[in-house]
Amino acid sequence: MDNFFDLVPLVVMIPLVGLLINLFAGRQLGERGVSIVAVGASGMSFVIAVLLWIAQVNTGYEAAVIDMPILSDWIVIPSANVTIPWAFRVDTLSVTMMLVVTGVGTLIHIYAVGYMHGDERFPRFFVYMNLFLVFMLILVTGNNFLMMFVGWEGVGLCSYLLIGFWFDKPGGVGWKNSDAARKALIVNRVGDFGLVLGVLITFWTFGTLDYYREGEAPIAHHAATDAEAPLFAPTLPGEEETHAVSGPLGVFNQAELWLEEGGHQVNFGMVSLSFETTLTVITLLFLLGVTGKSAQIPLFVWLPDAMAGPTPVSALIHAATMVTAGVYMMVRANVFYHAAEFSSFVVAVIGATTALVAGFIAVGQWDIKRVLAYSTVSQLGFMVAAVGVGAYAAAMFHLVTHACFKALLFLASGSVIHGMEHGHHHVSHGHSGHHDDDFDPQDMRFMGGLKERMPVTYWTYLFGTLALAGIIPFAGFWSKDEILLDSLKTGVDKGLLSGYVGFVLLVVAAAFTAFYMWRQVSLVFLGKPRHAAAAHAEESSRLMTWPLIVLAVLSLLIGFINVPSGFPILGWLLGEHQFTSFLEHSVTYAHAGTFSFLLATFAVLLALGAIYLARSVYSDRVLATLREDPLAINPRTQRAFALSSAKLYWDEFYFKYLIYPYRNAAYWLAEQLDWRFWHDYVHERLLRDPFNAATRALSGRVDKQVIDHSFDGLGHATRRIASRLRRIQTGYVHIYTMSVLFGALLVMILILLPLIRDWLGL
Amino acid sequence: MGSSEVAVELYVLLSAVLFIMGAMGVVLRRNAILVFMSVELMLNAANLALAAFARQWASGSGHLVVFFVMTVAAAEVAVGLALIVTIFRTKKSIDIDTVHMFKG
Amino acid sequence: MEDISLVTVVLMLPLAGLVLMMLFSRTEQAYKWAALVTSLVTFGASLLLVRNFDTSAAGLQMVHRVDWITADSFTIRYYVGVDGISLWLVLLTTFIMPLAILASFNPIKDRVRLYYIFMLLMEWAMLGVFVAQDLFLFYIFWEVTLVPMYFLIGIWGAEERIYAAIKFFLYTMAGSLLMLLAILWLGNEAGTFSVPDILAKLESGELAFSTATGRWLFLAFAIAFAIKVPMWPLHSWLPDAHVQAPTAGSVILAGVLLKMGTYGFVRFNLPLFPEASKTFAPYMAVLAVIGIIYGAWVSYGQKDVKKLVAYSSISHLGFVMLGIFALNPAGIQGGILQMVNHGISTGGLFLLVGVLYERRHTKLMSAFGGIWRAMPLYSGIALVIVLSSMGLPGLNGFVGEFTILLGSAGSSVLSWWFTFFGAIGIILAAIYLLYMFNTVFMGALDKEENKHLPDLNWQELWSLVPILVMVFVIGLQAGYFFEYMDGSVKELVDYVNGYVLSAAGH
Amino acid sequence: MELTLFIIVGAIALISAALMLIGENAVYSALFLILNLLCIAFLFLMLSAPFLAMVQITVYTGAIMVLFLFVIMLLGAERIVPTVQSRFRWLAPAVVIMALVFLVTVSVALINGEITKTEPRKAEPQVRVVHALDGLASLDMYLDGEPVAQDVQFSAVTGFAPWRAGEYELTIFEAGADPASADALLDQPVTIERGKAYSLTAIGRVGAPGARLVAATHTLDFSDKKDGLRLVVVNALPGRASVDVRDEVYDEVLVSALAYGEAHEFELSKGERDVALYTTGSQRTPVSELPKQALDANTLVLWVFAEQRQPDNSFTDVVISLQDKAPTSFGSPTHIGRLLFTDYVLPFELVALLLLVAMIGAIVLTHDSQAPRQTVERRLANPPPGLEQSAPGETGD
Repeated sequence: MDNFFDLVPLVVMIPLVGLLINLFAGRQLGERGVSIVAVGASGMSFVIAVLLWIAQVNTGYEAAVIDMPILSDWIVIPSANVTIPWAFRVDTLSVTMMLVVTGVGTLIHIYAVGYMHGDERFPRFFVYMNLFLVFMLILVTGNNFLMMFVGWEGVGLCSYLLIGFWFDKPGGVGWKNSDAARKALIVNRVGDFGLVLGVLITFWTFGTLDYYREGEAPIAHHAATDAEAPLFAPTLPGEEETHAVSGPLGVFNQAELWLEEGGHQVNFGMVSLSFETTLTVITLLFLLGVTGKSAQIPLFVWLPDAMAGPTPVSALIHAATMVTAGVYMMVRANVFYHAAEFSSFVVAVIGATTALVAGFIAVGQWDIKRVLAYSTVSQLGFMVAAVGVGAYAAAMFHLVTHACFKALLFLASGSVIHGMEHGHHHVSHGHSGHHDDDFDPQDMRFMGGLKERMPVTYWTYLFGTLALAGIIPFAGFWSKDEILLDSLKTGVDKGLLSGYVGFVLLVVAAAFTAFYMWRQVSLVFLGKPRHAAAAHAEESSRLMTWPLIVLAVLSLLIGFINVPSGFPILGWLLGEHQFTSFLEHSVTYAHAGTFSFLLATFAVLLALGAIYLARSVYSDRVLATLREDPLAINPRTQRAFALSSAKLYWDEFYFKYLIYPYRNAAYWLAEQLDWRFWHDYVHERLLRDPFNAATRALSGRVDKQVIDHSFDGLGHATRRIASRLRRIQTGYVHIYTMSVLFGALLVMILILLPLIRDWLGL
Repeated sequence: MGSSEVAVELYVLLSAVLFIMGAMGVVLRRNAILVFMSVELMLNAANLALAAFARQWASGSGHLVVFFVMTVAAAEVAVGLALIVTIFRTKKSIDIDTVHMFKG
Repeated sequence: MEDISLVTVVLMLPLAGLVLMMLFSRTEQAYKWAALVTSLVTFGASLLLVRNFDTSAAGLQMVHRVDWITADSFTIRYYVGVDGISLWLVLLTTFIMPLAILASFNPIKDRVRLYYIFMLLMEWAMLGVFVAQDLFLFYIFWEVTLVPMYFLIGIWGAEERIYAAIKFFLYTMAGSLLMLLAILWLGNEAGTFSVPDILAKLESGELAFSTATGRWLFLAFAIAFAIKVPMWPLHSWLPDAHVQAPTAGSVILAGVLLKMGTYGFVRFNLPLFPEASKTFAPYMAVLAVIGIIYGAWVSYGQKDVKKLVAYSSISHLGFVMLGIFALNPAGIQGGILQMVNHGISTGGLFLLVGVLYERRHTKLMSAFGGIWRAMPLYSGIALVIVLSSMGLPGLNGFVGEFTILLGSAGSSVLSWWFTFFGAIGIILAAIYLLYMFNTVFMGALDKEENKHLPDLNWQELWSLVPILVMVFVIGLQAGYFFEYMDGSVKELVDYVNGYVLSAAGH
Repeated sequence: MELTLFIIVGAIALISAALMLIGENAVYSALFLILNLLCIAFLFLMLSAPFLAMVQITVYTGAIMVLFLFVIMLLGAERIVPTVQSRFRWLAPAVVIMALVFLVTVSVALINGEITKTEPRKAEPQVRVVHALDGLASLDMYLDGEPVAQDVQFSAVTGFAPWRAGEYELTIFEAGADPASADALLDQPVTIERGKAYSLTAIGRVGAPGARLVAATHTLDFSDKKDGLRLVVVNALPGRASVDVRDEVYDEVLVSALAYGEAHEFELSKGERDVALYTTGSQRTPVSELPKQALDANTLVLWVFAEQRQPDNSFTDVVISLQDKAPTSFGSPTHIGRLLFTDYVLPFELVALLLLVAMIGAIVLTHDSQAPRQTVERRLANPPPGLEQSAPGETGD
C-alpha cells in the first residue's frame, strides 16, 4: 500500500501532460479531442487522489514524503546550508485538498466543455484550466513553503490568464477584462510580498523550509498525555546554537520543541528576536499573503473584478479552490498560529470583519456573479476567522463544503447567463434591427421568472442557496455551525477576545448571507420575466446540467462527513467527527467541538428569518415592476443600500490614495526627475558644459578658428553635442602630435617624480 | 665598469637630445616627408638609449627590442611613404596643414 | 609553455572565426552564417568547459598562464581561467551571442560585413573580461568591449545613435580611468597584475596597504563597475544606449555587458579589498535598494517599451548588487545566478521588443494593444519571458531573487530593512511588467495596422526558443547551477569574512 | 680615447640632426639624416652591438633612406616653402619649452638616477668540452641529455658555447652512442652559473678508477684588472697525486700542490711565460714542459696536463694549452639570433607579419586604379594658387 504514495507526482504530472498536449496539438485535436484530453487529465488526477486517500486510510494515516521524479533538488547551496527540494507530501490535509481540487475541478471541466462550446480559443482555455490544476496541486502537495509558493504564484498567474481570457472583447470590455486580470495579479503580489518575507524569516529561523522531514510525525506540546504517542522520537537539535542550522527536523517540529523548551532566541543576520516574537512576525507576514490570495480585508478588492473571466473560472478558481489556498496555508501552519496568539487575534478579526463587510456589500449588487463573488469573500472570511479562533478543522470543513456549494452556485449562475444570452440572441435575431445595447445577461434586473424556463438550474441553485445560508441538513449548516460554535467556545472557554468578536461578527454575516442569497433567488428565478431575453431563456445542455446535479447532491450530503459529536441519530449513524479525526493526523491542533443544540437552532432560525425578510422585501408584487431595488427606495435603508452598492467606496479609496499617486509619481520620476533633470540637465549642464568650457579655455585659439565652419548653429541638441566634442579634434596633425608629446612628457615626469623631488630637495 | 667605456649616461643624454630634436621636427615642420624623417630620428634616438642600457645590464633583450623597432620602422616607412604618395596624388601637396581629414 | 587550456580555446574561437570569415566569406549571406556558426561553435566549446569543470575545487580551473610583458618590477601575464564565479557568465556570453546574431539576420541590411565583424569582436572581448585573471589583461578586454559596442550603437542604432554612442563611451571610459589608476597602483605595489598572485601576497602579508588606501582603491574600482552595472544614480547613459542600440546591441548590452560590472565587484572588489567591502556594504546596498525601487518605479512611467525594459535592468541589477553585498554565500550565489537570469530574461525582452519594432517601426506602447490576437505564438513566448522577468516561481527570475533576498536577510552586514525594501521590488516588478504586457498584448486589437502583423519567422522563433528553454531549466533546477559556483563562492566569502575577523581581532 | 671618439661622433650626430631639421631642401635633409644614422651605427659599435650596427647601416641607411630619397625625387618635393603662415604660431615656443622641460627632467633623472650603480647583470655562462680521457678516441658530451659537443677527438678542445645557468647532470659517451640507451662512461653533477665559463674536462683513463669529469671554472669578469689574464690549470695525470707548476723564467711557483683531478684558477699578469710541471717538492726533472708562450691581457688560458698510454704501455705527456679571448657573446649575431629564435619567437613572427602587411598595404595604397599613371603631374614646391582653396574642409570659410 505504501507504494501508492509514489503516485503523488502523477497528480501533478497528468494535468501537465494534458496541458502540453492541448498546447501543442490543440488546433489539430478539435473541440472534442481537447475536451477529452483536458477532462481526462483532470479525471485521472482525481482517481489518483482517491487512490491516495484510500492508501492513507489503509496505512493508518501515515504521512509520506515523495521526491519529484526527473528533477533533482530545486535550490541547493551547500555553503549556505540551503536545501530546498522538489518533494511532495501526502498526508490527510493534502489528500483532502487534492480531492477537493481534482473532484470539483473535474466537474467544472466537464461543465466548461459545454459552456465554452464554440469559443475561438477553446483549446487555450483548457490549457489554462489544466495549468491551474497543476499549480494548485503543487500548492497543496508540496512539502515545503517554497513549493507551496510556486503553486501560490502559479495559480495567481492562471487566474490572471483566465480573468483576462476574453481580453479582446470589443467595446472596451476587453480592456476592462485585461485590467481586472492585472489587478488580480498585482494585488496578489502585494500579498506575496508578505509571504516571501515570511518564508525568508522561516528559513533563517529553522534552517529549512520543509514542513516535516521524511519519516517524521507531528509532535504536539501535550504529546505526552496523548494516548497515541508520536511514532518518531525526534532528537533535540543543538538548542544552544545561536543561529539556525539545518536541523534534522522540519519547521513545525522544531517550533514545537522550542516552544516546549521556552526562551529560545532566534538570531540571524542582524536580527535577534525571541522565538515567540519571530513566530508572530512570520504569521503576520503569512497573513498578508492570505489577505491577497484569499481576498481578505484589505486586499479583497480584486476578487469581485475577477468575475470578468468565464464562469467556470469563477467557479473553479475564484470560489472553490484557489482562493482557499490561504486557508489551506494557515491550517498547514497551524503550529505557528496556535503559538502566536496575537496573530491569531488579528486573523480572527480580519476574517470576521471581511465576512461581514463582504456580506453587506453583496446585498447591493445587481450583477449575478458579483453577488456570488462578495459571497465568496464573505465565506472566506468565515474560514479565516475560524483559523483565527483556532478551529482549524472547522475551517477546512467549511472549505470543503464551500467548494461544493459555491462551485454549484457559480456554475448555475453560468447556466443562467448562458440561458439569458441564448434568449437575447433569440430575441434580437427574431426582431432584427431592434436590440437594446443596455442589455447585460448578468444583470439581475433583466431576469426574473427563470424558474419555469430553467428548472434544473433553478433547483440546483436553490440547493446551493440553502447550503450557503446554512439551513439544516445542507452542507453549509454543518460547517458554518462548527465555526460559530468554535469561536464562541474560544471566547467562553479560553476567555479570548477574538472568540467573542469573531462570533458576533460572523453571526451577523450569516444573517446577511441568507438575506442576499434569497434576494438573488427571488430576483433571478421568481416572479415574472422582466425582459424578453429572460422570457426566451432556455435550459442549458446536459453537459452543463449534469455537473450541477452532482454538485447539488454533494451540497446536500457533504456535510455528513463531519457530524458533530452529540448530534442525535446522525452522529450514531455516520460516526462523529469523521473529517476532524481524519485531519488530526496531519493538523496538530485540529479539534472537534461538541454539538450545541441551542446554537444550531439559533443559527438556523436566524437564517430562516433572514430568508423570510428577503422574501417579504422582494415579494412577487415588487418583482413584477422592479426598476429600483426596494431597499434603495425605502428611505430607511436608502443610504445603507447606496453604500453597499458602491462597495463602500473601497476601490475609489485605493485609486485616490494609492494607485493614482503611485502612477503620477512614476510619471514625474520618469519624465521630470530622471529624464529632464538627471538625464538632461545634470548631464548637459553639470558634466558636458563645464567640460566643454575647459576644453575651450585650453584651446581657445583653435576653437575660435574652427568653430565658425564646423559648427552648425541650427543643429539640434544631439548634433550640438557631437560637434562640440568634435571641436577638440581639429584635424591638424600638429595639434595631435603636440598633445601626444605633452601627454608623454607628463607621464615621464610623473614616473620620474620621486627623482625630481629628490633633486629639488623636497 | 671598465674606464675605457663611455658612461651610459652620456649615451642616454645624447639620445634624449636627438629625441627631442626629432620631436620638434615632427611638431614644427610642415613638409610631410620631413615630419617623417623626424620620426625616424626619434626612433633612432630611442634605439640608442636602448642599446646603451642593454650594455649596462648585459641583456640581450635590449638589442632585440632595437631590432624590432628597426623592423617596425621599416614597415612604417613603407606605409607612410605610400600614404604620402597617395595624398600627394589627390591633394597635390604634402603640406600637412592642408591635410586635416582626421577631424572627428 | 603550458598546454593551451580549453579556456584559451573558447576565448580565441570567436577571433579565429572572425579571421576565417574575413578571409573566405564573400557574400552577405556567407557573413551571417559564418558569424552564426562561429558563435555556435564557441558555445559548444564552452559547454565543454562545464563538462570539464571540477565542482569540488574552489580555485581557478583550466588555467592558461603565459608571461606577456616582463619587467623588473612587475609582470603582466596572459592569465586566463574559470572558476565558479565566472563559469556561468562565460556560458551566458556564448549562449546569448548566437541568439543575438540570429536575431540580426533580418534587421541588419546595411554594412552587413562590418556588423558581424563587430559582433564577433564583441564576443571575444566579453569572454576575455570574464576569463582574464590578470588585472591588466582584464582592463584591456574591458576597454575593448567598448569599441564594438560604440560602433554597434553608432552605426546601426536608431535616430539619436551618435549621441547615445558617445555618451555610452564617455561614461564607461570615465569610470574605467579611475580603475586603471587603481590597477596600476596595485600592479606596481604587488609587482604583478595577476589577481591570484596579488591575493597570495596579501594573504602572506608580503603586500599590505592601509585601511584608507584599501578604501580608496575599492572606490576606484567600484565607480568603474557601478557605472557599468549601472547603479543608481550613475545610470543615465543606460536608457540612451539601450533605446538607440539595434536589437542585438541591446540584447548584448543588457545580457552581458552590464554583468561585467557586477562581475567585477565579485571578482575584484570583494577579494582584493575585504575590509573596504565590508565597510561599504551597507552603502552599496542602499544604492542597490534605491536602484531596485527607483528602476521599477521609473519603468512604470515609461511610454516606450524599450525604455521600460531598459529601466527594469536598473531594478534587476539592484537585486544583484544587494545579493553581492550581503557578503554571504547565499547572497553572492544568488547574485551570480541572477546575473545569468537577467541576461536571459532581459535579453529575451529586448528580442521581443525588436520583433515588434521590425514590424511597426515604433516602440510606443500606445501604438499596440491586443497583439496576442494577431500574433499568438509571439505573445505566448512573450508571456513566459515577462513572467520570468517578474520572478514567477518555477521560472528563472524567482530563484535568483529569492536566493538574493535569502542572503540579504541572513546577512551579518545588512540590516533587515534592505530585505524589506528589496522585496518591495517584487511588487513593483509586477506593476510595470503587467502594465507593459497588458497595454501591448492584451486588450482589444483595435488598431488597423496591428491586425495583420505576421507572427514570428524562423529566425525570431529560434532566437527565442533557447531563451525559453533556459528560463525553465534554471527555474526548475537551480541547484545544478549553484553546485558549480558553491566552492568558489564559499572560498571567497570565507576569505572576506576571515579577513575582517582577523582585522577586528587585532 | 673612447670618450673622445664618443664626443666626436656624438657631435656629428647632433649637428647632422640639426641640419636635417632646419634644411629647406628635402634631399639635403635626407642626406643629413643618413649621416646621423651612420653616427648612430658607429655608436652601436661602441656599445658592443656589432650586429645592430650592421643592421642599422643596411636597413636604415641602405633601404629606408633610399626609399625616402626615391619618394622625394618622385614627388619632386625637394623644395617646399610654406605658402601660408602657420596657423599655430604658438607651437614653436611651446615646443621649445617642452623640449627644455624634457631635457631638464632627463638630466635630473640621469644625475640622480644612479644608473651606473645598478648591478650589471653577469654575463651568460659559456661551456666547452676538453677531451683528455685516455683510451677513448672521441667522445660525446651531454648536459642533462642535451648535447654540448659531439665527436670530440682526444686532446681536442671545442669552442665556447653559451649555455643556460642551472644545475645539470654532466655525462659523456663514446662518440656516436645513443645517450638514451647507452650507459654513460662518466657522469658528474655540475652547477653552471652566470658570469663563469666552464671547461668541461674528461680526464683519467677509460675504465680506470681515476677517470672523472672536471668542470674547470673560468671567471668572466675583467673589470677590476687592466692587464690581467686568468689561467686555469688542470692536473689530469692519474699518476701524479700532487704537482707544482713553476714558471722557469721568473722562477716562481704558480700553483703548488695541485691534486689529481683538480682545477685551479688564478690571475696572472700578461707577459711571456715558460712553464714546467714538477711533482710537488721536487725541482729536478720536470714531469712535463710547456713551450714558451706569450700570454695576452684579457684572455682565458687553459692548461691541461694529461698523458696518453702508448701501445707499448709507455706514457706520453699530453699538454693541452689554449689561450682565448674572453668569450663575449653579448651583442654578437649569434647571440641575437639565439635570443630571436628562443625567447622572442612570437614577437619576431608578429613583426614579420607586420612587415608583410605593411608591404601589401603600401602596394595597395599606391596602386591607383582610377587615375592613369601619366596624370600624376609634377607638382612642385609652389602649387598654383587656388589649389589650396580647393582643399576640403577649407571650403566653409
